[in-house]
Amino acid sequence: MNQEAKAGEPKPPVINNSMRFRTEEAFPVLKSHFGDAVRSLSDTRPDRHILVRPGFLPEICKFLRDDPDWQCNMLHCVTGLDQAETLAVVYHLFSMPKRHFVVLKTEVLRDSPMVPTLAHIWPSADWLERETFDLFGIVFEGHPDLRRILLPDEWIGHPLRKDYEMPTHEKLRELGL
Amino acid sequence: MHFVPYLHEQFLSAWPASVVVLLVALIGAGIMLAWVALVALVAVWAERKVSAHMQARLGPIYVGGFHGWLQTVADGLKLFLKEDIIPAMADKWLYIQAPVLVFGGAFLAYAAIPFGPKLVVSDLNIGVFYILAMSAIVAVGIIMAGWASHNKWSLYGGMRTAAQFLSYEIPSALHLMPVIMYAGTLNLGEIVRSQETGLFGWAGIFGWYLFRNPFLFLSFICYYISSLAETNRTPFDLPETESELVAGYHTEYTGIRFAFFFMAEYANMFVAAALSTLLFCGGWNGVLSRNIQYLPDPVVFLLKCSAFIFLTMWLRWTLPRFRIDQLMALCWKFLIPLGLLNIVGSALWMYIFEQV
Amino acid sequence: MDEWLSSLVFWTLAAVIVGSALITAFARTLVYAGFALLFTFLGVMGLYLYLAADFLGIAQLVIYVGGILVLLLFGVMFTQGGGLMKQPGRGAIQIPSAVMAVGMAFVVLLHVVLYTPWPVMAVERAAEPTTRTIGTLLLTKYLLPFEVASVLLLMALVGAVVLARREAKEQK
Amino acid sequence: MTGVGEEAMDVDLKSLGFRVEERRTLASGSDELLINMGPQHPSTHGVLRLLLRTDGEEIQEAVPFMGYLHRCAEKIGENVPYDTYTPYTDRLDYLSSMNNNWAWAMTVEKLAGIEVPQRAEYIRVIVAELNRIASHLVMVGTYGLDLGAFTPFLLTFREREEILDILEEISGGRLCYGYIRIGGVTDDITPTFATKCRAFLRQYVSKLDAINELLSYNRIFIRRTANVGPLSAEKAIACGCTGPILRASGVDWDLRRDEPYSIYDKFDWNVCVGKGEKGQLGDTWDRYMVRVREMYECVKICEQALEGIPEGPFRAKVPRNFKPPAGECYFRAENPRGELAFYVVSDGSKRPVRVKVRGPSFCNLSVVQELSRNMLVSDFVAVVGSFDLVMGEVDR
Repeated sequence: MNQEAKAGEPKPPVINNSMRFRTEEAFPVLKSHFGDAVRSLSDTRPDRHILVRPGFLPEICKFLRDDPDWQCNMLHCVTGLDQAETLAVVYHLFSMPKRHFVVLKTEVLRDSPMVPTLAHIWPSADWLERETFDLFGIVFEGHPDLRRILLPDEWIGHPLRKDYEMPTHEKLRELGL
Repeated sequence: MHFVPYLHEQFLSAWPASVVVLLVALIGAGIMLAWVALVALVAVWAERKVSAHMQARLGPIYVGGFHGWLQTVADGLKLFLKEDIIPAMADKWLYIQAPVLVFGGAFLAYAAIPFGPKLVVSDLNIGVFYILAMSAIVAVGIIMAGWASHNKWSLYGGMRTAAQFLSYEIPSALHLMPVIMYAGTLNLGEIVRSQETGLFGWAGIFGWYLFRNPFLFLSFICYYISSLAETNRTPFDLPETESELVAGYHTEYTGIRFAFFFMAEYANMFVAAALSTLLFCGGWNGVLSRNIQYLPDPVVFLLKCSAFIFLTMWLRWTLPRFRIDQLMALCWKFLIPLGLLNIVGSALWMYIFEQV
Repeated sequence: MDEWLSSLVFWTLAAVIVGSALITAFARTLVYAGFALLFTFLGVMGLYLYLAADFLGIAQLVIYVGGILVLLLFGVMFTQGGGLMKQPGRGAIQIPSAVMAVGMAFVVLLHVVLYTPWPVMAVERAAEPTTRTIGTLLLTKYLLPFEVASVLLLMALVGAVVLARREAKEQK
Repeated sequence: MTGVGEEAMDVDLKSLGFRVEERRTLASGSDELLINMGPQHPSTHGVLRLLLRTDGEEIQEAVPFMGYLHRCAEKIGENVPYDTYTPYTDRLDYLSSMNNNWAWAMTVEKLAGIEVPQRAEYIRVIVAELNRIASHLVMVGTYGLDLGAFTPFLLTFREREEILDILEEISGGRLCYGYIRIGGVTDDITPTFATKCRAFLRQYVSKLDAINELLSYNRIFIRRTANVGPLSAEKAIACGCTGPILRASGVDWDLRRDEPYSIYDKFDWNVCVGKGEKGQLGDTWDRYMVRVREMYECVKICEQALEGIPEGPFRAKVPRNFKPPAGECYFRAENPRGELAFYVVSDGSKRPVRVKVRGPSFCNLSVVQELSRNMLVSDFVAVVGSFDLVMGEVDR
């Protein structure tokens, strides 16, 4: 990319968008490989994401990591998202050799938010998933060490859910926090 | 020691001799205590100024007017007035005893240091050995402090002290051996006197053991390194590494007890500097022959000590610190073999060149 | 020097030695025992100095306090954190055997004290250095014992190194 | 009285996060020691708490505990308008506020498609690189402090003060600036800014050389850091390490060159990569030295940017009641400690639905547990120091 930039062609008007997202290109590939497990490609902008079924997430991720066309060797970010009726987990997969991002999203029910872990695929998932568990209450199945990471172990509730209510001081004192 | 009978006969003949002895001993101890405190105060202030100027800043500047010379006194007063905390889980008796032992060991060493030809509290025949022995008490005190605090970091500090002290006692004694061989005595005053003239009768700086032969020069450097380690100064300040062990063995100490540790550190620094001066750098002998020495002997001695203390501070504010295994490797693989070599080398040199 | 002053020195030292030795023997924790030993050694050093054996006194301090005691405390802290010592039960068999052992030792010591011709010599000058005498004796009259002792120590040292090496190898 | 090490026997190590469960029988027959390093330990640089399991001086394993500085940065993000969130980003990695502001501004600009005037871009580059120098200076100084060298600490802080003076002149703040706003910067640079910057940069390189001489190439320092805690490139990538940590492991990767946001493609500078000169690749010396070398490069970038500041507006027109279109956006920027990324979801209203801060220190810290195995306490201090953690960013 550096060479391209140096070649001297004027930059497109919207600057600050040098990150290469190849989510659109990834979608048909994943669809053909995993069929129904890959649900849809969102039309959000500026970034799009692929909605996948939670059960197939590890397989899809393993494919994206190991396939020579994708080589997503870094899990850049894992985050939760409260979408009112469902909770979602968003994964930003990055490939250092190919220099592209693929964004995956998976949705789970509020009541039983269970997503398989990716900690065995990328070690960086370990802490990022712990954080998502801590703040959203999404349980990552098979995670080696799913404990709260930012909040105290005795904390009740998951604060980044939209329906979370801040406990009053009296309540906190009761809990000894 | 001749002073006491003299005093007794001339002035206090009415009193029994034992009372006079006790009286003199008490007064001497009092003077020494004041001296130790003074050394610590001045050294702490100097350390702060030296470090400040090395770090492109000014250091204490307000208290007392000229360059904040009263700063240490103010800090000392603050420490006296601070709350004295004994941790609940600490071993109270040992906790209280430790600073006393550490300071006591450092203080006792002063008894044998001659500040001039006659200016010594107790002119011991085995002065060198005595001073080395007193540092053992300091080490036990530090271990005691580390244990009694009931803090794991302090315990680490104590254990490091034990390992470090045990190791570095050997090279520091070994590297003093060539000097003792030359002087033929353990009396510090005698050792200084034997440095008045050197090879071919050259006086002044050539009489100093430092320049007598290459082995002694090497010995001096090694001794200086091990004295740094014995007084827990950077780069060997492992028992109190603030970045690893919080503050090592004195983590839990506050107020006056902490002040004792602090004073002991600077007192020890002076003792180490004094030993370097007395044994290797001619003590109170100036750089020229004694016949043309204009400064009083104690002043020459203290000037040399100050130079060594400055060197110690300079090193502290320049070097990072060693790791414990590197410290041990330096001692056992480098300093101790060199010490043995220096003893043999010096003996051969004496035999061949000086026909002793 | 007055008679009473020297007796005062002697009895003070004796009290320190015996007192701290008792603490060493009866302390409930190993660390206390170790630290009490320090005062025993200091007292013994005082006795040596009092007998004008200055070199011996200081050597006592350097070796026993600087070396052995520090090592001892080091070991105590490394193992079990110097916690409570396991006190053996005072069974019926132990008391008579203890009394027997102590009694025998006492008899032997008493015999030695009473029947040894102690060479008593008044010290003329207190400032007489003993180092030269000791050094000369070590290199002449007692050369063989001195060398035997050093060879023994060397063997102990090598043995310790070998043992420590083996342990380190086994760990890996 | 109980021994200091006794309680180690009674706790469930697994529940504390230790990976190695089997308790080793020690050679001396004694127990392992559980020690808390932090949250008030001098060398954890803030409120990181590390629980160490040690055999004498040797650490078996160290488990980090965070959250002592958790200030709900993400929750606050959901409750304040976009432009109001800028001051909160200051407090993430409080040693590099400019870079945080910038990353946030660029994220929102990407989301809303705002074009930033060229003058603002130049100013942003200059202040961000100055802030990067200031941040690295803190690391270099405190790292010396970790290893017992006190003097470099004050020398670097002296230089940092100069930078803070310059930044104060244009932004009014000395730690938290809030200077880079959505669409540009708060205020234009002052007339004396450029000359002050040049004067500083001119003398700065020689000061840096002096620090190198005093610390970086000191033999004790090298012996303390070389071959200590090497991190392989594969592990660094897999664990999500970024920034100097990644580069020190030999990965030639810098967003400013490889994904040149803003105007970084206009400058001529080099990416500093660890080469394992003094020991293994990716050891603590490399991690330290990458930062020192980056400071030289920052000076180059700053000097070029100062030459090229164009005239023009310093801020794009952003409506007072700013509402970006609905959508989601992920953007990352190369901060002094690694890649700071923001993930923003917008529903078209004044406030974001979700703000996720992907702090570089958080991911970098996750390697520490792996690295801590069978390491001396002193070495561990060196390793933790070399990661240059800012807890504000880890705990958010």
